[in-house]
Amino acid sequence: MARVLLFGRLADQAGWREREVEAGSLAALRASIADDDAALAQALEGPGVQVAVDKALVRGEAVLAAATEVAFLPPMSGG
Amino acid sequence: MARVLLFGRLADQAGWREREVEAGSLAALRASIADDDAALAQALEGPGVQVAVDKALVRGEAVLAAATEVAFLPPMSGG
Amino acid sequence: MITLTQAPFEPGALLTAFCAGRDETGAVASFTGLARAEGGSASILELEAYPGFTESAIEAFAVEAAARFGLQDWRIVHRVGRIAPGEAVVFVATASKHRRAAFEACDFLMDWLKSRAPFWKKEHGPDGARWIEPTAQDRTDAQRWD
Amino acid sequence: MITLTQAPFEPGALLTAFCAGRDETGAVASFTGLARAEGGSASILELEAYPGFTESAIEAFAVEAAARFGLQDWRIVHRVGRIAPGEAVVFVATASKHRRAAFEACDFLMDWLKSRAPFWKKEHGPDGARWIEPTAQDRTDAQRWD
Repeated sequence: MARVLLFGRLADQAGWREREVEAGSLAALRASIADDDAALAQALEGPGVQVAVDKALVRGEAVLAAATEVAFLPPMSGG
Repeated sequence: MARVLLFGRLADQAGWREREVEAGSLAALRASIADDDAALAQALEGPGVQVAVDKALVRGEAVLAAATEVAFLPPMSGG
Repeated sequence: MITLTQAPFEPGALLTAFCAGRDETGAVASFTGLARAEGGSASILELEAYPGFTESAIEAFAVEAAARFGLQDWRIVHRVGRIAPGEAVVFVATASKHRRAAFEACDFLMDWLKSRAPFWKKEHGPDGARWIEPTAQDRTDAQRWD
Repeated sequence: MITLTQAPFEPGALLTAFCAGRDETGAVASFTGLARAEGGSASILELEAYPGFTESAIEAFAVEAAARFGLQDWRIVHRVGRIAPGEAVVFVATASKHRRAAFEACDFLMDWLKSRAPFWKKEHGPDGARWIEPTAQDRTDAQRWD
């Protein structure tokens, strides 16, 4: 089970901020989200959206171990 | 009577910081100080020493009215 | 040290604590960012962070800045959550022997915090809420150091 | 506002007072100068001002700086008399809508205060006392703005 976190406008769009999703890889996780909400899955691949796995930024694909935290970060606005 | 004020190294050299001197002009004031302490009078004309009459900087000669304050300011060091 | 806080904080108390017991410092620069009312058009600012991730990113950036400018010490406090006009959003203090380094490091940290730090910012005004992106000025300010 | 004080002062308390009630400010930059021990070689700093003259000169300079940088407000407190290591010598705060003006004005005021303001400075160390002139760095810093 991966714990998925959404921030900023992505959380507003999804209507949730945190959810458990069964997935062994980032690709599987995106597919699982797309089954439920295709527009959200598209937004998660949108320009400037970064992905952090266990609080470290990753590019491209990633294997997800058990109890992994996956965060989707829209463009950061600064404070 | 002019109230003469010395600051910084000028006060250290003179051994006083404030004194009343009878003088109708800056030139007369300098002459009066020179009578008492020629080395001090010379230091008061040294490079970078500015003169303020009633808290306004003056250049060259100045007439001194009654109860005038005359300050000799060595180069300012900043705070 | 970096702290994120949901509660309002007092910049002066942070400056007092930061200046205490420094007999070889010479220079402490600080910056306090306050939420602006914008004449009523922005009534509440809402800042979201990713707890853990956001502090780590700020810490890593500040440690690098401290080395670049030769700082003796630094302190950052950043508000998250809902912030009312006039309340402090961010406090940055830098300590160094001489003032040029303290000023430049503080300026540098602020430029990055305002444009690239991992926060998401929403403005709640009379016409609803909108997410804010860095301004062109923020990007220009940050690029001065690249 | 400019204040000269014989007594030690608390920079944090000044920053708190300066930030209070500002809902259109955005940016407050501050600088606190602390007396350095220099590893024991400078045990006491002594600053002399010309009361009335010194405040007027600082006020006139700061009013001009406020106009140049578009400041909303400024505050300067300067210690005079005998100052121990670790004690605050000077506090400058500037308020503006955006941070670039606040930083630059604070930096500008400090460069002038450290090099050209009407003070006379003596350092009392283990080998006696000596009068201090502005350093070459102070002059260079101040000339950046000419």
